[in-house]
Amino acid sequence: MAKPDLSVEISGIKLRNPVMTASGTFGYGKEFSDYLDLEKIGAIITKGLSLRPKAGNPTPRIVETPGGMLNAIGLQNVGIDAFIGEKLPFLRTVDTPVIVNLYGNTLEEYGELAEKLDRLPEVAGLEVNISCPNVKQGGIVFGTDPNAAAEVVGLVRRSTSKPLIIKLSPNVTDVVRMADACVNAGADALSLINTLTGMAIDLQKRRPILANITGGLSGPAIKPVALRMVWQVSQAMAVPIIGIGGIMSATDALEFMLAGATAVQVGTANFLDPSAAQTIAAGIEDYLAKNGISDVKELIGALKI
Amino acid sequence: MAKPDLSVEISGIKLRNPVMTASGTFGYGKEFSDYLDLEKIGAIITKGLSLRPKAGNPTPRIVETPGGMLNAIGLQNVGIDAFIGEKLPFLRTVDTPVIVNLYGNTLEEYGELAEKLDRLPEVAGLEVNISCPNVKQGGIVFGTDPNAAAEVVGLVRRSTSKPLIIKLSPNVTDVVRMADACVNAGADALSLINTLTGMAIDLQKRRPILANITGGLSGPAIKPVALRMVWQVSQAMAVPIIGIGGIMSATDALEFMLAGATAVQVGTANFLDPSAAQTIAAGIEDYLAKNGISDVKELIGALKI
Amino acid sequence: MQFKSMVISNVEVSPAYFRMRMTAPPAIVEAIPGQFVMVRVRDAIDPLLRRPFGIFDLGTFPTEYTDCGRQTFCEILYKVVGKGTEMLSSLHHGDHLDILAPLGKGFAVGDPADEKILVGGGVGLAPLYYLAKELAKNSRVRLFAGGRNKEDILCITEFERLGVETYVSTDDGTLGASGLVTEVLEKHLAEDTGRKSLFACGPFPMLKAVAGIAGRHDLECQVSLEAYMACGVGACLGCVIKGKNHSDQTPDFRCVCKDGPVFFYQDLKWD
Amino acid sequence: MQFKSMVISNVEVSPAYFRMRMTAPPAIVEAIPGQFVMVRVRDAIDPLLRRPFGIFDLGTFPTEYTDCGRQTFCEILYKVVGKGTEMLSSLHHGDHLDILAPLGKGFAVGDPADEKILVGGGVGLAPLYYLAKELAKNSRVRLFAGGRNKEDILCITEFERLGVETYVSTDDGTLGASGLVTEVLEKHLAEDTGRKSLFACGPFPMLKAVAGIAGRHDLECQVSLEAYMACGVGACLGCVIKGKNHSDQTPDFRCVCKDGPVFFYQDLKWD
Ligand SMILES: Cc1cc2nc3c(=O)[nH]c(=O)nc-3n(C[C@H](O)[C@H](O)[C@H](O)COP(=O)(O)OP(=O)(O)OC[C@H]3O[C@@H](n4cnc5c(N)ncnc54)[C@H](O)[C@@H]3O)c2cc1C
Ligand SMILES: Cc1cc2nc3c(=O)[nH]c(=O)nc-3n(C[C@H](O)[C@H](O)[C@H](O)COP(=O)(O)OP(=O)(O)OC[C@H]3O[C@@H](n4cnc5c(N)ncnc54)[C@H](O)[C@@H]3O)c2cc1C
Ligand SMILES: Cc1cc2nc3c(=O)[nH]c(=O)nc-3n(C[C@H](O)[C@H](O)[C@H](O)COP(=O)(O)O)c2cc1C
Ligand SMILES: Cc1cc2nc3c(=O)[nH]c(=O)nc-3n(C[C@H](O)[C@H](O)[C@H](O)COP(=O)(O)O)c2cc1C
Ligand code: FES
Ligand code: FES
Repeated sequence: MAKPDLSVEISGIKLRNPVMTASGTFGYGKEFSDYLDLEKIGAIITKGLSLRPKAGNPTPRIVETPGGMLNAIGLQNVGIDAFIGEKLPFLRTVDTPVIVNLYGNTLEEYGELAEKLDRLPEVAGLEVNISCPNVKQGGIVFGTDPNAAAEVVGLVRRSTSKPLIIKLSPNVTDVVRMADACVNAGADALSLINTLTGMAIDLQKRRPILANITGGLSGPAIKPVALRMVWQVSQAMAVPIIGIGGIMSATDALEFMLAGATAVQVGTANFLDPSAAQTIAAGIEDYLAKNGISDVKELIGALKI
Repeated sequence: MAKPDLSVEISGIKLRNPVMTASGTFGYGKEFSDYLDLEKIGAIITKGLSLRPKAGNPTPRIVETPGGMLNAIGLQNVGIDAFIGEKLPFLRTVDTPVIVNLYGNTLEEYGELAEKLDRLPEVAGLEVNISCPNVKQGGIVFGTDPNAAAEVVGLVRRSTSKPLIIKLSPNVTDVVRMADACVNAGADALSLINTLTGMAIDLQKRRPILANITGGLSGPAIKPVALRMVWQVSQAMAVPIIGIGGIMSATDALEFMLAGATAVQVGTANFLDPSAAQTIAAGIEDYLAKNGISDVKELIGALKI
Repeated sequence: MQFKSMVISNVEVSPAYFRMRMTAPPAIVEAIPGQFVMVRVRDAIDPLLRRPFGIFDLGTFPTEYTDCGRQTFCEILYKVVGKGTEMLSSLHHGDHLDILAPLGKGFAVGDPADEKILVGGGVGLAPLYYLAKELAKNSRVRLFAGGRNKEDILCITEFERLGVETYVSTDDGTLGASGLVTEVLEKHLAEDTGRKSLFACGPFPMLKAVAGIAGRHDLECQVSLEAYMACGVGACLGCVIKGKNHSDQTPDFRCVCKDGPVFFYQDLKWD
Repeated sequence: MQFKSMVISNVEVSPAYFRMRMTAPPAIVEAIPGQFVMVRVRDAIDPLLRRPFGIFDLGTFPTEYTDCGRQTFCEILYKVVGKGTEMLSSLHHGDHLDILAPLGKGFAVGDPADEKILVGGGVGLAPLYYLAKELAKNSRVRLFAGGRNKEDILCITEFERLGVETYVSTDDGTLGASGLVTEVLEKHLAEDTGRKSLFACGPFPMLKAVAGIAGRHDLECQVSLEAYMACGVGACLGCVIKGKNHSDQTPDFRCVCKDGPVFFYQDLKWD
């Protein structure tokens, strides 16, 4: 049999395979370049970027929980100027699409940042984080209120002609309503899910373990919630979906595709295994070959009910 | 040092210790009587009861997920009459408070059931499930809309003078709003959390594993979310809270108490270890003794921020 | 009962099939054939739930050879199919387990005068060995053992040592007769029309076929079922199966863990 | 690099302290003292994250005694404090691990003419052994080892075999001088005012005290820090610590995993 076709497309971004790296878990790609071949994965999604450099939260910022971890990095990042000066030059040398994850503390910042990124030819698309639970000034509101979300999406849409992906929060009653609001406001694709808000406590010290008190839960623990949300949204509307949440293996990735995802992102798994994204992409190829499936796109939304 | 005081009180229900068994994971108590001493735990909460016997969902109804499990039992239960005839006689012989978990398919059923239970002297209190994600006819709506929740709670409140506990769903944007609505409508105490809605997929069969497609996620995986919600509600209002979600050990239980819970429920842990509830209660006693704490109530909400 | 157990031995008896012997309290000898154990593979959350296995054998070490008094043990025979069994297969002598046993309802022995026909598909053979040991004391016992290929045919010598007459078949003909075990059984029943009762354990389609055979030949027949289980004690209602009176209006669900795993075939709904 | 490793030995050297030797690829010998490894304890999700450990020693088996060519190995010295280290301690010869190594920035050796003062608190001693081995080749080395009690004093003989002069102290006086290791160090520095540089690893309060001493005596001083880590490669920003220029307005966070774990004390903010 011929080699199976692993390529997929997200609103014009052509990916050699459906496996991307999730924002905040893969730095700016370079950090992992000793451990995998960056040209064997579908796309690199960079750490959440803001207009100005951001210090993030005090430490501890991470803690392991059963089957998962909490993080409250607080979106520490170098800011757009240092990103262009220090991070893009390396990424330019890698023949893999770079999608920039971004967020703003205010509505205006989202717009301004999108405008700046629109001018960078190296940036294949934007992934807008309206769902980070750690930043009180905005994230949480935009991500849980359909009207506020629509407002951000609309503004960013007017600020860029690049493919526009909106990353949704799972901390909502009705993810389909949020998805709907974003698509109506101009989103080309949706990433789901971001982290679930959680908390961990140190009994002996009688204190929250994270300096930020609460943090975002990621890892295998959240996979069932993520799969459910991907499936709900894919049932409700025809928009390309990027599935995220606890993906550790090719099997996990393919389950998300059956549920309706066109591509997936690997997050926490990068910490367990820095070559995870490549291993998962190779595992998908293996699975297709073994099962006589010539094109991975056949699996998208192929769940039988 | 004298033996530490483990007793707590939930709206008039006196518990010898804060460890109860969660509804649906402990049958009607008898199933576990070979494995632990039912008179060494705080209270028994029985399987979700409805007015009429209920068949529940087709199988498979359960599946293991990373650090947790999904269930879609669909509230199979014997109905109030068989409960009184077949289950209560055994429970009457056990010197431990029995709290009945109940749900209705309609608003009226909630009221009718509460009225019937109100007449049973063996029943120490009612725990109303407005949060079960498996039954389409009602559960999900009551549990995620503050107005609908207030309506149920108000009706049940008028139908019983027994202590009234409302069990909240975590599948909401703002759990504090739900809590507030329930307390204003007459709830004496709140149980949180019920299960998170999730899904699991069989890649090879290309089908959801659960016959019901989605199910409720429980177990250690959800503990961080549960702790966060207990803490949020306890910060926002002064109502007794029963903490539930992934409690496996005395340490877990005490963390929930620090976050603001007056008592806890042990669910999935009963499957890993049928003596879990007793072991956890004993572990709490040990912890208090070792740390020179004379009364467990000192720990309720004692988290330092 | 719940007890801590130590692995005594854990041997691969056929590719991917392991036979594990572990210590158990003396009361284990009261277990009835067909009852099962729930094993907590690790004191960690991965895997989370216990795994159920039929009791393959029970016994007591002769005191002459040990200094520890009369140590009782039980055995399981399992196939590596996923995470839990994979981890089990890597355990060594001296490793620890946490066990619930004996669980569920076992096989009813029935009239000793009846000939006993045991039908095992693949690892479904596991609970039939302990059963055969009991039955062979008073009755004539035959075993029909089937599998997809020769690797799935387990411990036949052990059955033969009990005096059991064995009939082996494989789907691919790599061992014994070629074809389904139920075809071989049906052929045998056509020739031998004496009084007999059936005891079957294996995949659901096989059990369904056996139930059909029992119906056509009007034989007493007990089947041992599998189901996903969480609690193992009848509390979670995760493992239910439709009882004979089941309809959407008159639900009749039975717990495989508590009302079973062994059922008389007439008590179930086979659709 | 990332590699599969096999446990060679895993020995309890003091109550709750284990020394584990494991196979590593030949390139491991390029590791610089102070660099660390991230160990995936189990191929399962419990524990989920890798655990970081300093490199205690490196080496190569002499070919005369093995048939496998020149097998390189590395060693860690660890204390059982929680789930991950508990599981590590139960591993045996032949068990498998997945390792990232060498990670981070190690100690700068500095001027060989300087006397080298190593300060270790408890298991903070671990990375100092490999450091002492390198330093002792060209410099005079002294070790100040402190702990809460005698169980926390590890592998002193090993250091002495390298020709290192050792000074032991315990908080409770059960071994060596009574008191904090930094008190003993301070006393020594008051008497001996030759050129020297400090290398410290241990709990944060100890490192802070050492940094204070270095400042007062104007000595070059490197400290090796600990932090909760997820990625170990500078990507997750979970392990950050405040750099010297840090303020809320001008954030200056350094990654312990990538910019450290070894820092010159002046590069950090010690509030
Ligand atoms: C009463 C009873 C007795 C059993 N006796 C034996 C026995 O003697 N020997 C033996 O090898 N097996 C027996 N089984 C099946 C055994 O429990 C499963 O094979 C085992 O739990 C799989 O665990 P795992 O973690 O390796 O597989 P998982 O990773 O959990 O799953 C792998 C695959 O195994 C199947 N499976 C998982 N759990 C079950 C289950 N509870 N029942 C049926 N299929 C399942 C599923 O198809 C799944 O896709 C018995 C099951 C029951 C209910
Ligand atoms: C660069 C570096 C080098 C290290 N070198 C060594 C070494 O050589 N020998 C050694 O014994 N230990 C070393 N540690 C500490 C070691 O990583 C932790 O003790 C270990 O990860 C604990 O894992 P656990 O699962 O047993 O504990 P857990 O169950 O995760 O936690 C138990 C307790 O240990 C502490 N702890 C957990 N993780 C860390 C961590 N990453 N850093 C600091 N404290 C932690 C916490 O206080 C926690 O309460 C090092 C840490 C770092 C960052
Ligand atoms: C340490 C860490 C940092 C993260 N930072 C970001 C971020 O900057 N922007 C963002 O949109 N998501 C961020 N996330 C969320 C991930 O991109 C991903 O949505 C989430 O972790 C779920 O996937 P996983 O279970 O595979 O990790 C972060 C997650 C982790 C663990
Ligand atoms: C098999 C199963 C059945 C359940 N049935 C009920 C129920 O009938 N009513 C209810 O309110 N909650 C039910 N629950 C939810 C539990 O009571 C509990 O809220 C949840 O499992 C979280 O706790 P845990 O993580 O300790 O299991 C059920 C949970 C499980 C696993
Ligand atoms: S496994 Fe829980 S009822 Fe059978
Ligand atoms: S551990 Fe991830 S940045 Fe240091």
